[in-house]
Amino acid sequence: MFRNTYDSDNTVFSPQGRLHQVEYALEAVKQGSAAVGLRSKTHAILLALKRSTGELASYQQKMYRIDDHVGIAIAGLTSDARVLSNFMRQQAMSSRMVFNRPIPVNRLVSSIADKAQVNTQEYGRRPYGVGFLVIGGDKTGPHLYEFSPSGNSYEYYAMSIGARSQSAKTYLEKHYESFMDCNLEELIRHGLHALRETLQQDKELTINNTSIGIIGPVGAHEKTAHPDGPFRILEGEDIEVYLKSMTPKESAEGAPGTTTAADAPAGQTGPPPPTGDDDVQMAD
Amino acid sequence: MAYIGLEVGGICQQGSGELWVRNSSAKRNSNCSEYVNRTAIGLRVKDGIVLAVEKIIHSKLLVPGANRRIQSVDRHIGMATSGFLADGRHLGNRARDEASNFRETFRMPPPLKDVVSRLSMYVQAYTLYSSVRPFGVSTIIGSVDKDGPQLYIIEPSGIAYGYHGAAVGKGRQLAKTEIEKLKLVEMSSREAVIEAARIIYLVHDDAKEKDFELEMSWIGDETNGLHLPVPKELHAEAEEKAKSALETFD
Amino acid sequence: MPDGSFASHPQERQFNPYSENGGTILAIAGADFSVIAGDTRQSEGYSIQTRYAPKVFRLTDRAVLAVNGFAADGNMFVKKVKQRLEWYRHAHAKDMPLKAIARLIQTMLYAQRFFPYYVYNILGGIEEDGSGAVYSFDPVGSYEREACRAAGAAQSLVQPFLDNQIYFKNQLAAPNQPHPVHLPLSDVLSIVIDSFTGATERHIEVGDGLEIYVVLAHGRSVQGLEGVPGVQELTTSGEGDRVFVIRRELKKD
Amino acid sequence: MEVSFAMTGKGYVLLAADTTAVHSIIKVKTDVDKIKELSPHLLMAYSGEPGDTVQFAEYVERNIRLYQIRHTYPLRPPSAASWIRRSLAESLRSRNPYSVNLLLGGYDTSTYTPHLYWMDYLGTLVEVPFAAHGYGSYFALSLLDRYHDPEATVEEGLAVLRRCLDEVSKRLVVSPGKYKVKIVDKDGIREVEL
Amino acid sequence: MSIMQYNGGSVIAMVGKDCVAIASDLRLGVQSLSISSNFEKIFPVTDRLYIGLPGLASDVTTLREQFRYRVNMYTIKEEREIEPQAFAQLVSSTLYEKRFGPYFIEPVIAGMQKTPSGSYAPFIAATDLIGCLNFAKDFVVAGTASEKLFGVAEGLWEPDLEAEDLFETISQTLLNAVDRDAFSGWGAIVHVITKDKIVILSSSAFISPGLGLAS
Amino acid sequence: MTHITLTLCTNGQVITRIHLQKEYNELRTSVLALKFKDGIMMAADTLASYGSLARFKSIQRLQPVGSSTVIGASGDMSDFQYIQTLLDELTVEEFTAGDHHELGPAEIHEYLSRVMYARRSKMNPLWNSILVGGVKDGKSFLAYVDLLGTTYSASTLATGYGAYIALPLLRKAVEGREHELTEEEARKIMEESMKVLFYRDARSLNKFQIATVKESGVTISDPIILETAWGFAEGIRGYGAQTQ
Repeated sequence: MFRNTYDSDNTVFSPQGRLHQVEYALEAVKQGSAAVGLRSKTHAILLALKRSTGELASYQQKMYRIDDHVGIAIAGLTSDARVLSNFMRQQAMSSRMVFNRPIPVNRLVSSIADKAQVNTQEYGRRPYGVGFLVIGGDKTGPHLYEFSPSGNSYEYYAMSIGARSQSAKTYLEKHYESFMDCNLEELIRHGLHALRETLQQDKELTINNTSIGIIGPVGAHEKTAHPDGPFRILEGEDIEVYLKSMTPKESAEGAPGTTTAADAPAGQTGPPPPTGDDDVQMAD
Repeated sequence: MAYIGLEVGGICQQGSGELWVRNSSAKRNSNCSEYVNRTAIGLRVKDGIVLAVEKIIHSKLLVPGANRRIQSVDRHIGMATSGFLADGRHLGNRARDEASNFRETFRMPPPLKDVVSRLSMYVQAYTLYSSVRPFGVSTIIGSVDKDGPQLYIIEPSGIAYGYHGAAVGKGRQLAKTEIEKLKLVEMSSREAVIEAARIIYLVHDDAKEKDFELEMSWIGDETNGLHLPVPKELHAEAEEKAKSALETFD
Repeated sequence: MPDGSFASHPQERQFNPYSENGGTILAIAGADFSVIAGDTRQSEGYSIQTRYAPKVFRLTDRAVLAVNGFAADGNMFVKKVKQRLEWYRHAHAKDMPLKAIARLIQTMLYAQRFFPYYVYNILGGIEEDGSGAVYSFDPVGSYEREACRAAGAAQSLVQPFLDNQIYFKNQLAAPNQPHPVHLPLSDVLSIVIDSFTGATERHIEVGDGLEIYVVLAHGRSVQGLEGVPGVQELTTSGEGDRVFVIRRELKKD
Repeated sequence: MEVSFAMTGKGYVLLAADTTAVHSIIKVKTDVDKIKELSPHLLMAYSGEPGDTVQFAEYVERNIRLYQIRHTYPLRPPSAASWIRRSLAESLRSRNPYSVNLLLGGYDTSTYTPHLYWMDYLGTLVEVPFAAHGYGSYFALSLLDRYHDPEATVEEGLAVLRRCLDEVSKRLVVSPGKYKVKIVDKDGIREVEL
Repeated sequence: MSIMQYNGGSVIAMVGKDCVAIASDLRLGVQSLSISSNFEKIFPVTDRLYIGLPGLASDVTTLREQFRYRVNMYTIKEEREIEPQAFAQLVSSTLYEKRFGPYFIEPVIAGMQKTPSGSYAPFIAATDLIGCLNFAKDFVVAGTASEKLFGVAEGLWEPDLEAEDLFETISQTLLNAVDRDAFSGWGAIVHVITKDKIVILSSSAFISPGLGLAS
Repeated sequence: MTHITLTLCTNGQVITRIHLQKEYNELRTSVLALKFKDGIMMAADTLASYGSLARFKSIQRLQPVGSSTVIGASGDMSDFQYIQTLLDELTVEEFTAGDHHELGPAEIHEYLSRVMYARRSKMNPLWNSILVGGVKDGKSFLAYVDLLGTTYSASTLATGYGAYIALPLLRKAVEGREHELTEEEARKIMEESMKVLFYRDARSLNKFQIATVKESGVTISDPIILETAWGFAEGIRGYGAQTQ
């Protein structure tokens, strides 16, 4: 891998004013399998592609419940995700303990962003190697946030992270204006279409490799769940109905061709774009 | 790459003795649009303070108005940063802690100069050790305290000066020139909002850069001494005027 | 003081971190259901603080906890139990089984052995095998599984009545007709209501309102609940055990 | 520590009392007779506050005797018990109450039945098949629950009594060494050597 | 520990249809040690009137003798049997005489009161240890198991029980209450009084085996 | 006033005892509160006494917290002032978050309960009884918390002597009519109750404030001085020394 004089630790700026360690951390996120998040007026949902290391292995968990009103999808280092998601759960629980209120989602996201920032500034630490999509619901409706190892967090209408997420982003950018008035089923279909864009040529979404996380009122196909619509993760059989509702790829309306464009912007000095589904390595 | 030999972590000294920190922190403004926001200005006027930032919209999927860039430090103190967003939040948190500690100790709202002096010491400390890097942000911090409107810039080096008008970030030169034309001491907050909007619109390079969003806040009699976002109507009016001023400028 | 001063005769103000807030709770286990009930009066001394302060709490779709004693401790304890259950959900993606909750409660109570939560707990619900269960605890965590239990201010009024009506104590069974091991839900509900009206009649700290939680095992019909006025379902997921609450007025004098 | 036992059997009542006199931590005497013979068919084992015991026992003894002199026949056990109880009950609410516990065993020569009464310094009186006072009661009562037989012969009764005494000497830290045992039956009173 | 709990014991009385019942346990103890399982605390006053005296055992006997004396004097002076109403007043004033050094007894009274029409009406009453009278229409309780008795009685008792049913109700109430009281138990005795008959049943007659009651 | 005894020990032997005395400025009197149609109303007099000495006669015991909550305290004055600074800190934190997730009365009450309970668990209580009331998102809220961390809520509440003297009056006037009472009626009930309290509670003052919280916000009145008449006292017979 290309090495740079200014990339060995995160307490050094490059002459361009950049932090290479942080940028490498962002690459770790791009190595993780893709996750997509989007929202309507009533719902916020997450969709993620689960990876399996082989026939004998189970699929990696991609989504975590944080509280009744918050859930996340991750891309990157699972172990870092666990540390951060645990922290988020603690924050959520502490808010319930002290104020008996669900923690405001924006504050929760900021709290992990602040935590991540410290790791970009101090010697002896490394940035987290994981990015989150966070969905949450509060009295102002559903929300979607992206958190990244740089310590940044933004609220989006729709977003994708992870391997080949640019393709999904392209889909989302094309359609996001219509999301607002979608019902849950339509929203999920959009999400699946976007997620499908991140697949390698020969792969497809199955009930085994797809997770759907939802916040918002119970949908038509959901058998169980609370009327208030707390965060829930659908997997396996439960998502078959949604997968079946997808428009076949060839004829998918407006779906971009078979592009598998690299994620990294051209001309950027840094590691080469990811090429495969390899596990994230800390050093090559 | 002539400086490499001198670099030790965050402490980067040029032969001239000027801290390299400032240079490299300044550089970040011109590159890497992803984690940077461009220009931030602050105006200290007759009856208050106005802060304005040029927020780059790096994706059209962003929710407009949701990702606020100006932070409140206390009821009466606001701050805007230019540079790494995350570093800006770190500094904001620290500023809030400082303000809160002052309150706890003296049971009164902290005067801005105390917060600034504590905060600039903190920023400066991050230039001293190889174990940390300096903050990648320039900060404008403003308040209306017991001594009236106050406005400061805190540089990544830890240097802090008081200003009547302040500008940091990519468009600061042009912004400064524009601010210097204003009669700040006679200006009302309301007028300052209009001017601030105009300046941000002016310094934004339409041709080269992505879309941007204007974010403004103010403190003063209009807000009862609180640091609050500029109300929607005034914001819209200022934006409208800025746009039309831009046309005449062209 | 004759001169009206306090200075020469200062009051010693020793702080007592506990109080007693009255009220009574009880729980009865059926074959495939469990009933957990408590009155809603909260008092201190001879003052009624409020006529509605719940003492019975839904923990999961299969577990309901009743707490009685010092209200501040009780509320705090329930809150902590709920948070522990939330962590369990995070770790295992399912609700904690009833008997595990029972052990959890004993551990949490015993952890405070030398500054106890001054509360009597009764946990009711459905075990993993589908049977109705009641666990009762003392303030420092001693516990056992039982078929029925009363606790609180009117424990001594209610418990012997339950012995008689639930365990058939002192009743000779007719030849070849042994006493039933479990009673039907409708009978249990009548016994619960009778217990509380009785306790309300004879104990000043009991009254105002009654909350009866009913937990039904997965797949059990709602027989015994239909026709009961004001039943409200509290179940959160559709295919497990189910929780209901019935609210009743009690005398307010 | 003072210990006394009593039980009924077939046609008799058996009384046993330790023989120690204690002052502070010192055994002053080991041959004290704490079972008074109130009348030809009436025995009274007493224990309690030293001083009170002998004083009260003698007061009872004199009055029971007086009754016999006055009426030519002695009080039957139930009446004697009732009179003694009232003395204690009245004493209890007086300025200086007696602190004496009693076991009263007698044989009613008119009904040919043995009677045993347990009585304490409060004036509590109850007729019982067996009884005990002092720390011995905590050991003996459970044994007697198990082994007492109202139809037992004297030998059998003494065997049960021995069990009680053995248990006390085995388990009680401050057990007395010796006991005096007396029997009352239709033939009157006699002392038994264990 | 209160002196009221020194010896233990409980009494309950209930009203039925043209009948009353009064019942007690039979234990006598010294704190936690049981001395006797045959200590009666209910005594006849007349053929239609009983009094139960739970509390300090010494005062049980003292008061029983006191009441016997006073009732006898009443009978001699008035040349008639004392009625429950009057007796209740006698009990009350006897106890109140000792207001500042009371007998540690809380009497329970049950009987059939003669009415002006010549028939008999059920009568029950109870007092505290200084003679505060409580005339109840349903049931009265006293003794170490009084709370438990209240609880069970509240649940089991109903108006207008026939003598047989009243017997069952008072028995069940007493037994289940004393089973939860460390200071009461060891057998029981029940008196059912109608205008022309008194039925007395002691524990061995109706208690189911295996309850650990006195042998 | 309280005596604090510090005991110095070595190996279980008491070496010395130091007796300290803390003089408390007590907010000994009552706080009353009730719910009405549009929100909640709270009242407290302005007295802080020092034993039987009426030490401070214009202390404000009602305090707004944020824009939808008011708290009223009785008990120790310094402890209450500490609580006020805690809440001020909290509201600054909330303000600086600037995200429209303001703390409502329920959240403030929960927070106070945690603080009070935590302090009682350290055997170092904040010696107060506090009422918390407010309106947020169309819901009115009224609850109590004290030095033990005991909490409860009801449509009428009172601390101190008010719980004995005024609460029965409040309950009678309010219970069951929470949704009908107008602000004017509520105020009348409040003033009447405060008057009775002043007549009956020796350590109270005829000067009090009324706080009202409605959806529109918190208002705390200027001190109200009650007109009271004591002439009737002349005619009272049968109390105290005057028995004829």
